[in-house]
Amino acid sequence: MAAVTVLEAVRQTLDEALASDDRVFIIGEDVEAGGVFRVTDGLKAKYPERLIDSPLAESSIIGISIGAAHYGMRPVAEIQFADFIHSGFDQLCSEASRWSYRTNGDAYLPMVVRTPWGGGVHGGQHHSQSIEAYYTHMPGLKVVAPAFPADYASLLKASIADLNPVLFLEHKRTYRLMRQELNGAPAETRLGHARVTRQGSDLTIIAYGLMLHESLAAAEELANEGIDCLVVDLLTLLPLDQETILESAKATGKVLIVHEDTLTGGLGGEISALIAEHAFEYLDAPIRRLAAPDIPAMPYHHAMESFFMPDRTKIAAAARELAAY
Amino acid sequence: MAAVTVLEAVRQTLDEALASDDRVFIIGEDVEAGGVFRVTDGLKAKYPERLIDSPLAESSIIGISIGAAHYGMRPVAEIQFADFIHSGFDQLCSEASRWSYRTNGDAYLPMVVRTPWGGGVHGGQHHSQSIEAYYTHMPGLKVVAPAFPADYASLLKASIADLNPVLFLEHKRTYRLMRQELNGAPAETRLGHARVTRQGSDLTIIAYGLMLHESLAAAEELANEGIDCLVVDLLTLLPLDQETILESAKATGKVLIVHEDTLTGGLGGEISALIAEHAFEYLDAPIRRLAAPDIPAMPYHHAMESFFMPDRTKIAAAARELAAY
Amino acid sequence: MTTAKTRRTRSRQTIEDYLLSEHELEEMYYFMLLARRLNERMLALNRQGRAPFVIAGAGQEAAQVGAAMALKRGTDYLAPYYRDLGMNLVLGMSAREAMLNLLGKRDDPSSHGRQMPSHWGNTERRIVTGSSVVATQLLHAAGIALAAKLQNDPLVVLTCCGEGSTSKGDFHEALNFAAIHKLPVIFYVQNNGYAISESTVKEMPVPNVADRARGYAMQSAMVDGMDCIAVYQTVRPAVDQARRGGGPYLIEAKCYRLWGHSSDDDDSRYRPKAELEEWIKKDPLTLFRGRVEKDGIFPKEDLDEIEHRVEEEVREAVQWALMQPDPGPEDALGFVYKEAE
Amino acid sequence: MTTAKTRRTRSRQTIEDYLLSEHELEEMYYFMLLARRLNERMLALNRQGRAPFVIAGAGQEAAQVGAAMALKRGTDYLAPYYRDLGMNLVLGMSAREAMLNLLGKRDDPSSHGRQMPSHWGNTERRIVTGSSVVATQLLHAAGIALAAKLQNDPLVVLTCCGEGSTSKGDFHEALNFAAIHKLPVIFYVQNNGYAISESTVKEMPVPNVADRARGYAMQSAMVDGMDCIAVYQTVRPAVDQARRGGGPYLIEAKCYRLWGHSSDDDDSRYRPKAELEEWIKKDPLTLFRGRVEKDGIFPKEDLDEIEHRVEEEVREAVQWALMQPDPGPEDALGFVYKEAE
Ligand SMILES: Cc1ncc(C[n+]2csc(CCOP(=O)(O)OP(=O)(O)O)c2C)c(N)n1
Ligand SMILES: Cc1ncc(C[n+]2csc(CCOP(=O)(O)OP(=O)(O)O)c2C)c(N)n1
Ligand SMILES: [Mg+2]
Ligand SMILES: [Mg+2]
Repeated sequence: MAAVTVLEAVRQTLDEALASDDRVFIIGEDVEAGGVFRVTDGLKAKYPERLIDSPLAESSIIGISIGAAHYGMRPVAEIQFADFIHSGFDQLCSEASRWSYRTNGDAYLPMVVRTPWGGGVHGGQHHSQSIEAYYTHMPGLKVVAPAFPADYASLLKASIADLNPVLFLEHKRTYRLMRQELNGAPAETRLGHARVTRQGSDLTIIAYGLMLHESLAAAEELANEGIDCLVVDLLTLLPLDQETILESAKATGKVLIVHEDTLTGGLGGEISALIAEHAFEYLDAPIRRLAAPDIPAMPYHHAMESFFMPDRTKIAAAARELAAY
Repeated sequence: MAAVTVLEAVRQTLDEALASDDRVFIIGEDVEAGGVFRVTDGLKAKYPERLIDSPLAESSIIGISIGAAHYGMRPVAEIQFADFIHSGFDQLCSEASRWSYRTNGDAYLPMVVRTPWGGGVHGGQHHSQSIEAYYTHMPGLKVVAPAFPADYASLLKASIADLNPVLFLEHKRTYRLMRQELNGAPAETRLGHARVTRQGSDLTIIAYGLMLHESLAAAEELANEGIDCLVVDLLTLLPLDQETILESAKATGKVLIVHEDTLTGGLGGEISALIAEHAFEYLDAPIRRLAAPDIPAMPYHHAMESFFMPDRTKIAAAARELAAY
Repeated sequence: MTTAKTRRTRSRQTIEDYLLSEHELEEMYYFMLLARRLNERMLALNRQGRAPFVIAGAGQEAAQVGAAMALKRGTDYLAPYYRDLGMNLVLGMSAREAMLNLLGKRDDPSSHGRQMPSHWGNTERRIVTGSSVVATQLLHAAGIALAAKLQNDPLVVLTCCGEGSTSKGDFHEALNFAAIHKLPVIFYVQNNGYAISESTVKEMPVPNVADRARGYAMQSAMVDGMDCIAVYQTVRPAVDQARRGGGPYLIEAKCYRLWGHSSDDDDSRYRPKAELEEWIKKDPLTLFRGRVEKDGIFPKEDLDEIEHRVEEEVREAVQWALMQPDPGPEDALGFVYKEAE
Repeated sequence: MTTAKTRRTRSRQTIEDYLLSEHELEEMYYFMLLARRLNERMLALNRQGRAPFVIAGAGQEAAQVGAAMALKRGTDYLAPYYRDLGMNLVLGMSAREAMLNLLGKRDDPSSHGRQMPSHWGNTERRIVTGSSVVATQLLHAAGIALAAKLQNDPLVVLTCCGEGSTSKGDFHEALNFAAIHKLPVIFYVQNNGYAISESTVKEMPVPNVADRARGYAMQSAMVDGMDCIAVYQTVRPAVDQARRGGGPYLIEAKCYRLWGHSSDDDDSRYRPKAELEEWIKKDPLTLFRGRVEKDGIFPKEDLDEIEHRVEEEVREAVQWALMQPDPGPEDALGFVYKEAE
């Protein structure tokens, strides 16, 4: 089996899911033609009934998927860009995330909403957003954001198998970033579990998505300077793997949380708070957060875009400071 | 001038705004008849053109207000319950919060969205919600959540005068909770400023809305036990008054953050993270958060409702533990 | 209908110009009456301080019972809205369960006290759980219909809302999708003239909700929602046609809310008394009783007997329900996520 | 139209069966041509790697210029969508500014490089800032119209979107509100046959966008969007009527997207070549030139002269814009909140 990109891993996983379970179908804008990122390329020809182009209406894409999942199907909805999920917020928050809870488990929704997120692609304000902070505040929903091809494949499979609504976040910049052998490569098969991607003793970096790759690159650079970083790949953002987060924080006593989303109200706050409350005695330094500045969304021009996005250089700088504390 | 309830303070402030500026108008569901909480009672008769019943469509209430504010009006929109603002999320997130930023200040939106929030009224899952965590992650928006009648009046006035979109949160349970003389009572007139409502040396409690009242009650109780609590009323939730938060944390070295919203991803995480990063050296204990459990929303039955909501007893218990740390 | 056996059983033969049998007509009256009496007791309990909140269907019983009876019970899905007590009864909810739901009791099958009353749901009966957010269910209904179409499962989905809710974006997105894909959904709008205090002129630019169907080239119908028999005769053919692949339908039942919006509402603030009185004359129960009595389908005594049976059933249900266990505080936890068995 | 003075000025007298003067006809051609040539250069710059993203209006120039010319410049508002370069030019945007916007330059008046190209906004010209999220602007337009009505300000708001965007809930909520309140808004839908890869049959159950007006009892019209004169003659009366208090209008301009959806799109994946070729024959520029030439409004030389003038203007604008300063990193900050002066 050849090494695949994230894009290919997602496509293969969708193909396998469609092949093995006729309750699985894909619905979204332009999915029949392959979608704007070509993720669903070729699937319409193989599964003509089960690739469904929706009208341009996100609330309906999610609401229709809710109904179909309630019936017993396994819808995999695609929101063309994470930035356009906002008009489906109500269907996700008021309906999907509460379905099982409000019926005491009598009804439930085995559905997945896939969407490309993140910046660094000249996408400007509405093709670059990080949306995880809004959805990790929705008990009943699960939120997944992998970084490596093998994890994309195994966690998408797990998401489709899960009986609960899962928001599956695909970072655009990871689509073609690297290749991995799907068998052989470490792959997390359970939702709710983070991974220590790199062992280290001086400080802990917690990240996900594209920032996980940037963090690993920074860790390499710092290793040459004798700073030894432990790097955690969160993988699932809701529910959070508190155990791995706390153990990794305790292991080094210094924590740097990195995300591409803006700082205030971002997921980093929750992670920091968990550590400040449950690993306080182990801390040797303030808990640092490296995130985008508090502006509405990523600007278009590349100069401002790179100013907005954290990267290996900014991560290394923050880590150095923290190590020196 | 007689002492007024929060409800009366809000109504008076709206009345004064309508009287003093003909660009001010009120739009929302049932506002002409006074609204479901009777906040706008009597205003239709005084300002027939400027109280506008909207169709039952929240995205339009916000989108229409955006257009009117762009033109130069001063819309004060009412969302009947905070729980129903979700279908307006897109208009607030993608449009209102970015208007000034994306035009470099060429265009801007002097508009207010008022909405009753919070539980403890047998409102169940959809008439009890805390929504602040979603909206405090929207740079460009301002979010206000007072507790006392005088602050409701002064901050609503400031919100209407502000050139930016303001989400003005009115906790249902505070509507008739108490009376206050509007002149004389301490009133914060600036957005973005918190207040130390009670001085104390043993530990700091940070809260807002109904929980601020519960925290003050707990502080009284604890005072009798010789535990001296400093209580901060955040008042504005975005932008946060970091200085007051950090100074109050440093002053006691022990912090308890209280909110009615669910724990994970709640605003408490952000506040804790600020302290863990910028007041670390001053901390004598883990930063505690007291919040609702991570379930989708407040259950209806009173037994489960009171289990869900933090209150003076739970706050006092958490504070005792923290003081003893 | 426990005591039914003790009485002479009604013929199941369809009666000319009713398109319903004696048996069905009795059911019709029984369910309408049961819904009304339950609502009356619920409001009484609220006034006694024993039920924090009541939202009722008084005045809409004909619109609800007539439409629900057009469905195949156990096969077709219902995505109801908060006034649809009558529909839930037709689809199998008992008076006892209705009271458990009102009181938010531990064993309330809809939500075990987690949601406000009248937020029904029951997978076995194919009643779709709903929130308080209006119009979202229209999309869920379309989604179920899409699934059924994909699986060649010959079922129909009936979903309900009030006329005010047709202003929501989700109404548009649901009708648009259902029409494009020719799905077996009946969008059933109970137009009771008001959205809380707002009369229809503030809600819609068109005189009838049914007019909204034109923007989707969707079939539509209007019916006197106070006349249960007319409702059945209108909805039934639409359901049958949808089952045969004829596509969606928008049906508007013109009715009236005889009570306030909810137990918290004072409708005298916004509703002319005269208007109310006009509609009270068209009360669906009086209307139905009058017709079947006049046509001599049932002798008066039989109708009285049904009344007594219902009174008894309601009385018993209330007594029983009040004694049932409440949820404990910790029952607030659990089922946030569904675990695989 | 800098060099215009150097040439014999066109009569401003309205020509029979054009309802436009020579002067206006020249403007019309000029703006259509300027939009097309600018888009062509933009795409060229994209292919040269000097502009990351282009989304163009090629094929929709007639629909845009004809409609914008029906507005009172400086008085009426435009809430455009991302293809509306032609409209922006009519309302005063210069070729230079168009290029600053494409390149995200510091001095781009629309967003100073903060938004992707073609997200226009300019309060002085009454062009309303928009996001990438489709259909949200329809509500902003209705809101401006409501404000104008409250202030007795006799202006009209024209707002645009594509036919695919009419599936959004906001489309419904905007038309519903505008119709209820009889607001001076023109909902102008440029139906170019596709929403990216999706043809109209996947987007709507009705053959025409204009049919959607029926659900709101709203006046509507359809027009050949490739014929700029016909567009003007359709939109102008609707604008005048709205200004006089006649209420909103839904106008559908039938046109075609001659290029891919954007510089990132390969339309050969989903569009039959033959279809494209059919439409290329109806290119609005050829159509217009053919008519005015045939009718002898302008001699060929004059039209050629306009072409040269436009070529020159575009060439100069590109050269100039490329030299303009880029935003600095820190320019990402600021104006998150508007401060009172
Ligand atoms: C999205 C949303 N907004 C507001 C409300 C509050 N609310 C509850 S019922 C109602 C009126 C509904 O009117 P209609 O659809 O005509 O149904 P009716 O109650 O008249 O049967 C409103 C505004 C809600 N439940 N959901
Ligand atoms: C809410 C939303 N969803 C998805 C997109 C991505 N998108 C951009 S343009 C487009 C198609 C729009 O089609 P149409 O409305 O017909 O306008 P056209 O591009 O054809 O002129 C889509 C799906 C978006 N911009 N906004
Ligand atoms: Mg109604
Ligand atoms: Mg189109």
